[in-house]
Amino acid sequence: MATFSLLVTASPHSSQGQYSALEFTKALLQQGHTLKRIFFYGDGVLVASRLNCPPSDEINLTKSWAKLAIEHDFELTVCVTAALKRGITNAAEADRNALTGDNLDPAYEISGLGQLTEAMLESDRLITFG
Amino acid sequence: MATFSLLVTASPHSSQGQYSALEFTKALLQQGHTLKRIFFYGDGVLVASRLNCPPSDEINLTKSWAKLAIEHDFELTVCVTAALKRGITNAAEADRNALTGDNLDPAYEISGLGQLTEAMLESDRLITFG
Amino acid sequence: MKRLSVIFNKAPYGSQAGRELLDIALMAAAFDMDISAIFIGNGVYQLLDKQQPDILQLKNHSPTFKALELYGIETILLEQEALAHRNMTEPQLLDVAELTDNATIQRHIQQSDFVFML
Amino acid sequence: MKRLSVIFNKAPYGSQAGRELLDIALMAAAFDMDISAIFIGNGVYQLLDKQQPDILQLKNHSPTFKALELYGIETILLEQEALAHRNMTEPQLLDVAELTDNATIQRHIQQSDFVFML
Amino acid sequence: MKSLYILNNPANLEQCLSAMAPDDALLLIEDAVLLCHQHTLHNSYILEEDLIARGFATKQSHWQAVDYPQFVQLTLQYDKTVTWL
Amino acid sequence: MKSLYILNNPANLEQCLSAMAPDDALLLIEDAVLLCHQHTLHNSYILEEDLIARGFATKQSHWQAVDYPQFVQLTLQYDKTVTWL
Repeated sequence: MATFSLLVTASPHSSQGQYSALEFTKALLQQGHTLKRIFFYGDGVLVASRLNCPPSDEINLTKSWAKLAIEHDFELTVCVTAALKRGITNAAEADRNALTGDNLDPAYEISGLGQLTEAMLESDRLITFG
Repeated sequence: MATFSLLVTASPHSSQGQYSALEFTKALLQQGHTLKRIFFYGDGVLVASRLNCPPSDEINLTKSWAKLAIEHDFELTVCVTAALKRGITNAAEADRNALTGDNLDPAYEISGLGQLTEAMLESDRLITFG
Repeated sequence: MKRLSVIFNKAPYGSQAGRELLDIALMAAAFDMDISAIFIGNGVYQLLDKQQPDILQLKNHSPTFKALELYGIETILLEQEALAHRNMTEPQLLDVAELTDNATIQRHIQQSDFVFML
Repeated sequence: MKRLSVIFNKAPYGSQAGRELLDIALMAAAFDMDISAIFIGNGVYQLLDKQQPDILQLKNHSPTFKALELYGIETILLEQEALAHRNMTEPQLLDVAELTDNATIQRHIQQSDFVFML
Repeated sequence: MKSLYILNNPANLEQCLSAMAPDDALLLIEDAVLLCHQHTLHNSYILEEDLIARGFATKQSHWQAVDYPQFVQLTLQYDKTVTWL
Repeated sequence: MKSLYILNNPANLEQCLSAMAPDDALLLIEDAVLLCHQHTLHNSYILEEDLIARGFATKQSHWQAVDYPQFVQLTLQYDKTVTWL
């Protein structure tokens, strides 16, 4: 059994990469492998907004990741630099940057790019979905 | 003197189209032309979040559009369907869709795709920035 | 009556472009306009018959192409060079578009008052 | 020591890819890794000498490429075929990269433990 | 009707050209200015700001350089614009 | 080391192939499955779900169809993956 981490840079709104990453994650967990962390970077951070409201007959990627992460105990980590410039923030970062409001879904955490390097070094495979 | 409207579908975070549209707008206003409406569609709607927080040494497109629209009295209209799926919402839409919070900058308004067709029919030129 | 062309040149599901462009065409059809839908390049994949995006938990917007006529969008052009170049044949496609050559499409765009791509 | 290659293949300013990939390289350099930066295709435009993105109110990240050695990133490869194909010559570029052929780059990627593109 | 085509992605040049009629014009903006060394059509323009931002000099381009005010004027000189995406 | 290349955009095929070493494998996913009619390398796979979603039958493809569980196994059979963007 192996340990995986994923780097997801695909926009949840205008590409298919988030969905591919989600299905890949389900398949690896089903095979008994371990998932350490999903690291969201670039436009991938947009998935972490709890305000995302896709049509009711389509997948809600924000909630799908959250549900899977809670069930299987892995981390959903959003790069802080990529997130702030794209309007994704939690209450603490909003406060620090004088923003009025926040939108981070509670299943996600904001952290630094070091978490990507760490995931790379502590996993057997790091797979990118862009 | 002519009347312009713009359709802006470019992501503010991962393309240059929003900036090009902004500079084009400044130039047409300087020449004495009229601007009726900027219609944001596709990933272009992402510019309407007041939580966008670009690095301090770079342009804040959300605020740049807002400032220009207030000075020159034109509309910043965001397509409701494109906006909701991308996590852009005002308080009314948040309420209607049971979302916790809102992030629309007050200089922008959410409306339907009909506003694009209307802009097209009531302007001498409709220019797309994607 | 103003003439509008919407040009589909991207494949479905890798991006939202096709679907969002279709919405523009449908909305414009509610106004009094002469609308054409033109499929070129990878846009011809929008018209493949047996799409099943429900397995990706995405909505299948391709049946709406069959309903364009009901919305008053009667000119639907497909670039035959694009089809041939992709090893595709007409029977694989929804039976909605008229096969035509690049020169005809060029003239059609030229005569439009507005052109949208996404 | 793990070997990491970051591959730049996109031009600057039309997207954030180059800048965000550079940030990955700099962060990884803080860990104990053997890092290479590789420029192929349109990525060679990242190294043009006289960039002035400040006129687009964007930050110029290209000076950071000159500082890569300070971060311990000493292997910087540029695909010479990409340069020739774009009518560009070495004097137009920042003097940081070693010109090399596609076969060398292929071997370099092959020997890496991790490869990042954006 | 004569159209001004606006191109922002160099990868789309060929398809854009195949849609253009003989009297149409082409303006390169954003990343499409990287095509500045290519041979030109008769009515071909390039946005100077985007060229300079990327490190090219105006004289290196085979296309006629325009600034934003001229870009606005071009959109009025042609009957319509087509942004080729 | 042998690599599994993952390609999601058909426009990037040529550059991806030029980076690959002889023992490497290529997996097509997302819009890259539109390349299913092209001639194949020796180690070439295609994600079945993405092919079917777009309206192609598995038998129309010249590439070896895999599902997500097989995709996971492929990433472990090779020493690393390279997602070519």
